[in-house]
Amino acid sequence: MKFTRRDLLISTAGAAAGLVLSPVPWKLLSDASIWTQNFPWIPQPAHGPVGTKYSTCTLCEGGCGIRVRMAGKCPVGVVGVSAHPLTKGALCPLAFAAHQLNWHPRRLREVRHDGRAASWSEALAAFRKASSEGPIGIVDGRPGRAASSVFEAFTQKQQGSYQAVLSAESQALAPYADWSGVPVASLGYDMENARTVVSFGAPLLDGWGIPGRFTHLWADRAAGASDPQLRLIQIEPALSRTAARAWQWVPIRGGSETQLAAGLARVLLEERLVKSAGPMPHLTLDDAAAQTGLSAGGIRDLARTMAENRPVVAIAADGNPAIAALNDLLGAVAAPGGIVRIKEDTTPHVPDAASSPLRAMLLDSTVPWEFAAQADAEVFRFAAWDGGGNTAGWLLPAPGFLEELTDVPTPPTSARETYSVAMNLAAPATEVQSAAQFLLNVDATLPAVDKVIHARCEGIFRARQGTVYGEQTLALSKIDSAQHLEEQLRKGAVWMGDPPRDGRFRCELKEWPTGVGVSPAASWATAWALPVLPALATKLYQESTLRELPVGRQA
Amino acid sequence: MKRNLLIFGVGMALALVTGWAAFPHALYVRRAQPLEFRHKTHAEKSGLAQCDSCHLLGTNGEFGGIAEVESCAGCHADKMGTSKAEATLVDSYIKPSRETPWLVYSRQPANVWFSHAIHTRRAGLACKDCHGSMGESDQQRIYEQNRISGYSRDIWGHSMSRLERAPGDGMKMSDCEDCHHRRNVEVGCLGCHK
Amino acid sequence: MADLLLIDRRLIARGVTRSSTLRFMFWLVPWVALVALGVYAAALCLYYGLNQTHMDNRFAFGMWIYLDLGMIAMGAGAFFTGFLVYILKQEDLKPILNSAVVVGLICYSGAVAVLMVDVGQPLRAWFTFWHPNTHSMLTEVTFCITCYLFVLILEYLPVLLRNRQMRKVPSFLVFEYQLHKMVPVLAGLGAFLSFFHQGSLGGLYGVLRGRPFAFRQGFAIWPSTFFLFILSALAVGPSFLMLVTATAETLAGRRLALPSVFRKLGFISGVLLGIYVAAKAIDTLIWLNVTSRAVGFSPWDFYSYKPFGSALLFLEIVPLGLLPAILLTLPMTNKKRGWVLCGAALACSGVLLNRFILTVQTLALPTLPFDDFLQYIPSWQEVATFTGVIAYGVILYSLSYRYLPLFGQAKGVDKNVSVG
Amino acid sequence: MNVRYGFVIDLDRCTGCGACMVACAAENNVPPAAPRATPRTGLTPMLVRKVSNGMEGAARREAFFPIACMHCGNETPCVAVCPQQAVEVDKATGIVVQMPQRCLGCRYCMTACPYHARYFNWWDPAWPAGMEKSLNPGVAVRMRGVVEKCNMCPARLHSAKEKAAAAGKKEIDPADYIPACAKACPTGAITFGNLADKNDSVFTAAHSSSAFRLLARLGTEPKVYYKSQEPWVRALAERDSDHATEAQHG
Repeated sequence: MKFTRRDLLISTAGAAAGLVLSPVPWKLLSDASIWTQNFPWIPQPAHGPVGTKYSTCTLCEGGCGIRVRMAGKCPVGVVGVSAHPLTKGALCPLAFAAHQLNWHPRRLREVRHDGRAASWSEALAAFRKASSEGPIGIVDGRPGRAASSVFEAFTQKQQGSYQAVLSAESQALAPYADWSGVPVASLGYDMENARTVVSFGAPLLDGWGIPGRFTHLWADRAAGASDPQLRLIQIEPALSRTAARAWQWVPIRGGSETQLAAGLARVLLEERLVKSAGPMPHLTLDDAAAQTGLSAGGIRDLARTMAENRPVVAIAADGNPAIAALNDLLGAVAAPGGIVRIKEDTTPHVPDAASSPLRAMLLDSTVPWEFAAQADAEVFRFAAWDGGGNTAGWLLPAPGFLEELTDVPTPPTSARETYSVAMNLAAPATEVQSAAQFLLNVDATLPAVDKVIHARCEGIFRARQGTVYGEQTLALSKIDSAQHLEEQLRKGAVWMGDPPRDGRFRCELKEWPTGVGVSPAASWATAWALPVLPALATKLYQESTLRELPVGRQA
Repeated sequence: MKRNLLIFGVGMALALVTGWAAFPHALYVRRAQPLEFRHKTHAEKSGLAQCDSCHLLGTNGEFGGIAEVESCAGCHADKMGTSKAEATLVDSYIKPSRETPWLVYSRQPANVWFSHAIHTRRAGLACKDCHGSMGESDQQRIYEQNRISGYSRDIWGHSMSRLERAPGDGMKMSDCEDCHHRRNVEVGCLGCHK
Repeated sequence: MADLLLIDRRLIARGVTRSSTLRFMFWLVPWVALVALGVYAAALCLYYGLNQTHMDNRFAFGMWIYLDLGMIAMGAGAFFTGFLVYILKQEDLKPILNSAVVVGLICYSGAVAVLMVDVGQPLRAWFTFWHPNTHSMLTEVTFCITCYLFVLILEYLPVLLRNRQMRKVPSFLVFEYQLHKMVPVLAGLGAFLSFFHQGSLGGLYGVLRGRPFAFRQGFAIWPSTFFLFILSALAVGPSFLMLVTATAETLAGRRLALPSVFRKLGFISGVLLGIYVAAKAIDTLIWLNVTSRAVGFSPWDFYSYKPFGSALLFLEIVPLGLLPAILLTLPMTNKKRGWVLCGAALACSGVLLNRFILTVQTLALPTLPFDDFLQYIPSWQEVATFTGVIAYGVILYSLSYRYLPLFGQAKGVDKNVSVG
Repeated sequence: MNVRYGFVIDLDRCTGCGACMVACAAENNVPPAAPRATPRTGLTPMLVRKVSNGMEGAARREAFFPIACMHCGNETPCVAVCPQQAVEVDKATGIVVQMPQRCLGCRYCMTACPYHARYFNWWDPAWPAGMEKSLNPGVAVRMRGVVEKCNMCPARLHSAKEKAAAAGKKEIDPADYIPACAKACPTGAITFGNLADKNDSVFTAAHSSSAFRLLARLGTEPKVYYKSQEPWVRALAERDSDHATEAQHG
């Protein structure tokens, strides 16, 4: 019996019929679609239980309370803490994706020297050599931390210089410090008691100061009301987010804030709308009107509105002294609803002195990436993220978000003194060192960050005042030991001091200042010192038209 | 004509044998567990008779799944016997504090949300209602993984036709649905998917 | 090469004359190239995902859905002619029936192929059969298109089996004979399925409550577009068949169908088009005055965006609706081949425009008060896939024409040779 | 108890910061933009849109509309059109649920949605190397070629349910289930709650005189309410035709 071509056809037909009755086509169809539901190239989230930790955000000086979801040693989510006394649960948009930052493609993962890979020991040797040869300058982007004490201790011993780069918010307080001798860190805005807030381009509703503090206040007392409890007047050339939501928007010509302040002062003095008799600005009202692009009547109305709805405070976007002088004239200095002193005992304010030429400079990771170091110094730049176009000789990988133990002192603009601690919750993927740790490797006699934090906790405990906001809200007097306080802070609690018993201070102002303010950067990026943004920020500037990518920042 | 029928039948039979016998064998890849673990021994000798002695349920209801190596170290900090598995456990996992890469028979895909708390506490199901007699097993079965979908064979079940199913053998969506229908529990897509 | 020539010659039916193998191959080259490009573009879309297209979240349907709707409307000639011949016993249309089946098959298979590229997860498309949502117009579309495609393949088989080589296999002859007996049943089934398919394609947009430009009230579960689509497809199906036949005649250089066929098809097309235009006009008036106003949309807002002005609505209804209806039905013009073809072309353009307005303008128009009017320009991948499908149609039709008996042997039909 | 979850969004409180958008994406494992993604091909289940009164100069006013799925409760446009039941209205909660693992990516639901609140995964989801470790374990990552949208943060509902079950309770604690956008809103503009509960604050807010819904006249009963005291915002939203022409945003 021969197997013919015809037989082949028939048996194939039989096989086809058999196949349909077998699981093969159906199971394959099913598995193929299951395969599409679990494409192997798609990342899978971690498996297993998730825990929660409390901490303080360290991305900027704002000191917002955060609740972090942790899968093992990895943060998998960040939200605000509604019990936090300053932020009441608010966070800036970037913080919600901050846990992704440690995996940013621009994350620095190795020591680099002149663009080439190097090692920590080489960096250490180079720094030791430099410090034996001449003075070292240390630049700190966030003064007042435990690490700042380490920096100061080092520079004192080494006869180098310690320099702090102030944020725009701190700069705005500098004129008061210069005129009164109260240091910037001891000054704040008492906006909770103000009836009118006049912002000269400061992005009050967009990341200014402590994100969440003013936005909450505004939302509760101003939003949507035609005759609100709190009047927000935004003076700004463009219709910014803050201007759009303000009670009144005053569009002025770019860079004419100084002239407007002078014009307002002139109206206030001429019409005797203020009690004090401060120095009269030289600028006439008509000139002020011409230079700001407003009408004289408009300036006059604005001045009257300010005078009629007191307490009023003017807020500058930068260190513009004319706006500080305006506050002084309005009686907003050392008064409820104005510029207030938040603590008594601090070393007096000393204006920066010019330092001698430096052999080398160490830039802490908190220093803005754009900071220009002294040209001929050897630069040791700590950074967790590479902003590109690096000019520093040494680029040293610093701990990223939640990867280092650090403390968070009172954020600028706060009306109350605060203190909190951020723990190293996440494990860094590669070897990183903070600048303070690096200095300790150079000189083991320096105080360690955890020791400084311990000492500060003891200091706060000894003062016996203020409140601790943690799992529960506790008056400090109810806490039995410094140890206990430190434990609470390490678990994410925040201590807030009481207002000082004597908050008086005076500004000595002989003549109306004429300094010109720097053009303000009125956006969320003002406080954002990091050169990179979290990956999900693309939702805001690429996948929608809500915002623009801030200049100089990397996606 | 008879001959034609015969040839047709032979072709069909060949396809049926291939489809029902050879195909499942080819579809699944067999993998051994990293360690030899005996539920029975642990239940009988160590007094860990309750499933939740090791498979913990957290305070908020989150299920711990297979115990972390840390809890194994409670007893196995040092080798408790001379077996090869014991040596592997202590040397490869407990000492370096590395999690054991168990192959989980009942592992559901990432898009499934299953709450042990709801099923055991609220519905009062016993572990063996879904997992079968896993806890009494003396030896671990070989783990079979679908080459295409990557799922454990336990999800489809060992019977290709899915006609014979036992608790723990067959954990597809339709199995969940069947049980929910029987108990008149309606949860919608959101009830089980994430 | 010699083999190819031999094969080609052997496949051509005895007694008919077809162009030389070489000439035919030259004719095919550009179309094959287009198909190859289309396959490449489709492969890009399947491999990298639909980011290869210029569709987006607002323009979630693009050129392909337009192609789908347009092709299905044009392919309506297949079921309608079958219906006319087998159910209404219009035997004189029988000579063009095979051609109609091929046109239908091309349109439907092309549409299905493009849909498989258009969906994001083709491997899961079978879920529609396993977990169907019976309320969805798209479920109706999917079931009908799949079943009708199957019917079309069955209808095409007898034509295929009448190829010279196929006829040599005796069992094929038996099969063909059996199949042939089924053809009236298939025609009926096809008419039913296609009827619903055309309708549900119209319903696809008519049910979109969220798109006031497309939303229509209707009868039972079907919006008015359901019926308008059926009517318009019935009307242009024969028109498109005439255009295809006329094109084939030009290319082949001979008459393939009797003038009476053209006259009859033209008249049917014209009458139906007239009914369609009237219905469409009434529907538009109801929509403008009732449906759209009820949901807070001033209808003329829809036409305030250029280039989609109200001129388009006029164009669709009068020059591309009423005019061809008149041209096709008036005895004076119906008798003249030129006028009939002109009318057919206008009618087809009108229905294509209607499908364009429904697919593209609907999505371009804003719905939220702060939406923008949007533009969408297809990517080369979309265009290439589109043209690939068209080229596939040309090839399949050319091959079918060359090797299969597409046109019945009617008296007076010229048998001279030329391209084909 | 009958539960109908919904949002009330006070537009007067919205500063357009975008925290809701980022928090939503982080919670739901929405991938960052593909390099070629644009506002029209992005994935923003919560999207804040800027609108203006159309004026220029000092008279110009702007406001922000956070737009997510409106969870339509009547004739839900997307549910009716999906050919394979990948969308359903959850009976217990009223949440309109999109199941990406069932979806075939035909995008018919996207054409059906008048709010453009549905998004297609045009690209494979991708994170920079290592960043997958920061994904939320409670949410499955979607694959390319499927539609996704706001499902009201089901992972949070799951945790709340599980917590309740562990404590032996039948009902969840409302404080345990707040979607990411509402939780993230720094001004409290977005509030979330049970619209069917007369004692819930969103019930009162949704029934206040300043509350309205977008495209309410389509009759789909959306469960996202907006509030504003500003006349121009209301005129724009309610498509007052006199206002609409001058409020055409640029």
